[in-house]
Amino acid sequence: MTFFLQLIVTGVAVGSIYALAALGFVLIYKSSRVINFAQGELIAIGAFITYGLTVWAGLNIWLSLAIAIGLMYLLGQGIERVFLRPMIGEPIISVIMVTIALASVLSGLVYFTPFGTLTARFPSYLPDTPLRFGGIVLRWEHLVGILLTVIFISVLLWFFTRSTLGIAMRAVADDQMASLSVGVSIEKVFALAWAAAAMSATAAGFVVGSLYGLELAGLIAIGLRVFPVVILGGLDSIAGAIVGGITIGILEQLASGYLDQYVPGGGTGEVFPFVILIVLLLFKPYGLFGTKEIERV
Amino acid sequence: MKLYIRLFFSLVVFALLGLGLAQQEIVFGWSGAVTGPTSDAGRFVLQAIDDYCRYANEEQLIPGYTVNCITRDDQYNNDNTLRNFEAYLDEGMVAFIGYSTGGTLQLKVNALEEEIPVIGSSLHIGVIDPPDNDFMFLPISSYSEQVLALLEWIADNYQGEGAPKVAIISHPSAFGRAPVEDARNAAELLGVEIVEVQETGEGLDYTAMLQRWSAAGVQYVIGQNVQSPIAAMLNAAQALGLKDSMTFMGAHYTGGETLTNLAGDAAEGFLWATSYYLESEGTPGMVLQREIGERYGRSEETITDTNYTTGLLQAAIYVEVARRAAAAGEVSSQSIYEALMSMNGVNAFDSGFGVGPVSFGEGDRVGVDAMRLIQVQDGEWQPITEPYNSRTFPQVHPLN
Amino acid sequence: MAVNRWIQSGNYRRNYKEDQTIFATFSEQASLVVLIILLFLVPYAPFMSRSLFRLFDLVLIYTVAVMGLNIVTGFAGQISIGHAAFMGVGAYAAATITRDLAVPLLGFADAVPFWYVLLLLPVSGLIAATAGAFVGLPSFRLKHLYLAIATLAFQIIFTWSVGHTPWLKQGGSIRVPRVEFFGEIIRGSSAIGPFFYYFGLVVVIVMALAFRNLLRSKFGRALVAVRDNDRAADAMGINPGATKVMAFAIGGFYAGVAGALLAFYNGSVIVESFSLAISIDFLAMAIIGGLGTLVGSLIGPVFLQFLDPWVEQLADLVQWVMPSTIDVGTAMRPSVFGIIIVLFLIFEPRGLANWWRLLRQYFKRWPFKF
Amino acid sequence: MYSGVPPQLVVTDLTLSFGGLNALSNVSLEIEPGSITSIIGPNGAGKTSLLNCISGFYRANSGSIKFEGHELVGASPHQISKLGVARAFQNIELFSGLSVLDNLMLARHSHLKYSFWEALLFYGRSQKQEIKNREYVEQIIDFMELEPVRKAVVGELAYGVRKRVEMARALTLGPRLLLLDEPMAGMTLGEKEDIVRFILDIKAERGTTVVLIEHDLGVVMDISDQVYVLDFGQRIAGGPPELVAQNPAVIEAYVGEEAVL
Repeated sequence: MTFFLQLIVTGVAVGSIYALAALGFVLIYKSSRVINFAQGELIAIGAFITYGLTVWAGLNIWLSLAIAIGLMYLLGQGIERVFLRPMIGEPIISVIMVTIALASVLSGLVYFTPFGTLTARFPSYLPDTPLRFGGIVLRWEHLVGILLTVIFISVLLWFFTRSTLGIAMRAVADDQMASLSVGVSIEKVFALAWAAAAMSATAAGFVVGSLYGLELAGLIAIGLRVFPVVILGGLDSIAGAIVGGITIGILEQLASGYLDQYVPGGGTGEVFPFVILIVLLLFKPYGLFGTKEIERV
Repeated sequence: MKLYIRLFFSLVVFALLGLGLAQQEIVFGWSGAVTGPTSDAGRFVLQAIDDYCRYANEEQLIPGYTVNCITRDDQYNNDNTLRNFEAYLDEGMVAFIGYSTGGTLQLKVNALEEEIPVIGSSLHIGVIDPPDNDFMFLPISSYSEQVLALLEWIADNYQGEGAPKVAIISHPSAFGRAPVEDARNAAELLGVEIVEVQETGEGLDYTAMLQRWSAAGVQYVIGQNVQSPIAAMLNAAQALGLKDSMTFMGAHYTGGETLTNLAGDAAEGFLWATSYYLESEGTPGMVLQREIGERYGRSEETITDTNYTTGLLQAAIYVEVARRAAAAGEVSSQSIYEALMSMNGVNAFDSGFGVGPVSFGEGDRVGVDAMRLIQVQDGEWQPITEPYNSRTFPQVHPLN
Repeated sequence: MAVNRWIQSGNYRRNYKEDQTIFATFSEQASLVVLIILLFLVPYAPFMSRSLFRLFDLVLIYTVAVMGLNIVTGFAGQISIGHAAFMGVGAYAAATITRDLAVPLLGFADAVPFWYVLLLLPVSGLIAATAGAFVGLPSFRLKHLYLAIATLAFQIIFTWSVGHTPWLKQGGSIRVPRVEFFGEIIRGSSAIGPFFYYFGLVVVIVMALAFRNLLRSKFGRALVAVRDNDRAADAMGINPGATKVMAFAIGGFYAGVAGALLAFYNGSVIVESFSLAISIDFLAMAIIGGLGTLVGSLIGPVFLQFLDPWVEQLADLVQWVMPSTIDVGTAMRPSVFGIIIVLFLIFEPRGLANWWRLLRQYFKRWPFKF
Repeated sequence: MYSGVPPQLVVTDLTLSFGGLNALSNVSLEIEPGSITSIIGPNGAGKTSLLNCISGFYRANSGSIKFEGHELVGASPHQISKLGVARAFQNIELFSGLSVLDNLMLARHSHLKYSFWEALLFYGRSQKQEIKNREYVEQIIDFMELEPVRKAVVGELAYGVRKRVEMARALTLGPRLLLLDEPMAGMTLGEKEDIVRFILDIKAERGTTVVLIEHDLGVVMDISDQVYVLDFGQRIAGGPPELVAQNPAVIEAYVGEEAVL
């Protein structure tokens, strides 16, 4: 029983990292119907900036994180401006391909810096001994991940329900043409979505870096794991990103906890989410919370 | 008419000159990952190859010849490796240094058909297993032998009741899977129980895995992986308080400075099997390593890295065989191959980088046969054995 | 004949049958024949080296795969991010059939005869087509974005499954025998290079002809109809789901043939040749070449394959002015790759095929400017 | 009904709802072969929804649609189109990247009888079939007077012409029942007259049944054999135009438009 509970707890913790990574992805899709294949690169760059500020500039790690999130806001805006804005109105295949190209450009840029070949970890900033609840262990890094997820969700919720821009974003998500006609700037909204994606990616990268170390390929790989999460939760649902993230996190843990021993070589945790994804696409294509598009003829 | 004759003769002279010059140059090719997966190791190997070749030319290690080492990134992509290999053939390559497991395995048939010797960084035993193995060489002992040595150490040092319980964490690739089968066979011989083999690459969390192992009573964990997942696992083990009940160890690519840097305290007690000396030991080979690294302005990180040693050893072996071939006559892939195959007995080559002499010959395609176990003690890597060979390996995996 | 069809600059077809033909003028047809003859003469060029042969051979093999991707993505409008995995299915089919069936049953010694290879190419293609159709199945219910993710999942599941199947050597190298061509075993890169150049060229031509014929038939029109407007296609009696599944199956077939070709070319099959990165390369080739055109799938692979060595040389130049701690070639490759795709998408979304079209038009109207 | 010929299309108690909102409630109607039937009603009355149900784009919650004895509820659009029901869309749904010719050839999809393998060879039967169907398409092009734009890309054509291509494409399917959703919307008077002429010709020359949704009541009253009136998803009247025009319920629904009637 403890084993099971432990798997659940770890699953929730890991899942909240996925949720963080998926949040930005969903925001971009929700506002502009773009699938972002560069989410992993954003995660990596966010983590590297934080590392650079902490280790090379010698700043406090939390301050570094805050500055990195700020810088990533600018990067997100910049990416939208340079790469995505010229693509508004283009066929969706082109737009998706732009994000694939963007991923390539971003990782190329990382290789122009020493981060390209870096393997490092953040200086330890949390207590070494983990939290214990009975037999169940929760690492401090996991707790940070959960807390960051909660913070990001609360800020987003506040933003969407209270601020004018947030309401504009919701309007654009509902109907681009209509919001255009009432004077909402969709460019501004798209840019904001990208900025938010870059910011939440930074937070995710920070947690991943704290837990497993910083390495370009490993950080980029987290970007791929976003896909099962968003398919489960629904591509355009923020609540779905959270629930999807945590569900996938738990399923992954349960798979490696109970299935690995029956599979030669194990590693079911890595592929299980994608199997779920395929099954979901066959039976519940719009996810748990996604909106089904009704076609008007 | 006279003009034509003169032109003709000058052409002949130029051609001969060109031929003469070409003979003076020995081309070695290296293709490995400077970007993409495993590039953290690959870039050090590349720097070492470049450096050693420069060093060989500056010191005129092969009198009358210059060494030209062509090094190109293949992004861990086999298509690129094969393309580089053929590009080097166009450049007159006489011997090739491979890198990735996949690329080297795929090169076997090409090496055979082109009769070009290949030394790789991959220590996959399949590289030198038949078929098509005639031109394939390993610089140091294979992953299989390293893992078997660790299993032997477990069998020898285990003091509890029943059979010691071992789990293997391997990389999700041919590289990671290389020693698994041999390990299972050896474990049977040694009376060690392999509870589970788990493949983990960019897996996010090791908590479930470690707890499952802990519940199953695993006492030893052997890694056949690269440093960062091992470091993440060690951190998780420390967080879970499993460091007392489990001993962690690993084959060649798990250890080194990178591991201690990444894992910090959690690396304490980690046991590592390798055939290289450590830079900190200050043996003659390591003094040379530092000298070469400093001469070409390499960072401290590079100089102390084992992968830098890997590259130096590979280049040194080829430079040595080329020297011998040159002394005996002309340098060609054929003469290099023959020099490699006679590098044994009194002709064995003591490079100083490995813990034993490099020897090749019929039935011996492993350069430095011996290895040592090295442990992290108070944050430093300390050898805990003398150089030795695995005793079970010849039984489990007879070579030729 | 009222009009000389060699020099006509407009469309003067007189019956529906003529209207179906692929080429507007004889001169176009003739220039294509000349081009093909030139391509067959390339191996005799003095500049051909082993590495150039390898580049050309891979271009030809990838061209077959990219044609398939173009059917799925360019014509049917379904993004496939798992095309390399279909190629892998074909390659593994060829390797395992040869290893487990052909060699023990037919008793080939150290090489397989050429007729066997010819037979195996379509067989591998069909097996990959089955996989393609299976992955395409969700298209009965899904629109393209979700389907793109399904193909990504297939790519990941493929890699994982191969890695966990001892029968497939867990992704390690499976040896494929060399080809015996009329008594001569093709081995060594100086023989393999030209042999697979000709073989690949013939396969590309055959597959391109089939592609072209398919496009002017009702099936080709149905693909485009589904891409442009699947509701209207539905109303025209075209089953959009079935058409998409068909597109995936055809795409899979092309990829499978390419995979089998690659297996015989390399003499071994290894899972790394069919990674996600290769899938993305294929997409880039299709896009830069020009989605939805046959010419595009022929030009795209050439462009991207030759870009690589070109960037390497450029990087060697740039390296002089950069700090030695950074490997410029390393950094430039992904950057240039990405930037070129972006530039094409923004400034020439119709790809190189459009340049080709403009060039053709120019020559057709020559010497008139318009 | 009146002539004793069995009706071609019978809609019985059709109900369609979206999230609790009834787009159609218990609509029943019958259409005779070879007639022109108009469906009129204010905006949002459910006219297009009815057409969508007949052509299979919406699936009715209850009721039945019988076309020549075949049940259409539950069938998909491509199945229905193969039964001989064609449809032109209100908002033009052409394949905008293709030429007019290709758009029309697409409508011959299910009439082209050759296999995939024959298509790859493109010789023999596939070629003959293509030519035969191309001839059919050319007849329609002549009929709809589209010769000058035959090879033009649809996306580049003027609105009125595209509307005509839309109708031509539906006709190319060779249907026995043609559903036209506001074929004259947004057209000039001259263009409208052309379309009216085409509709009458379709009936006269080809004997095709036409179901028409149209707002121009003048046209409706002129050419229809039968008129059905929908309001709030319910059928409020039906019958010959002169009778419908005098129906008090219709007049109420069309307050202010009596003058037109």
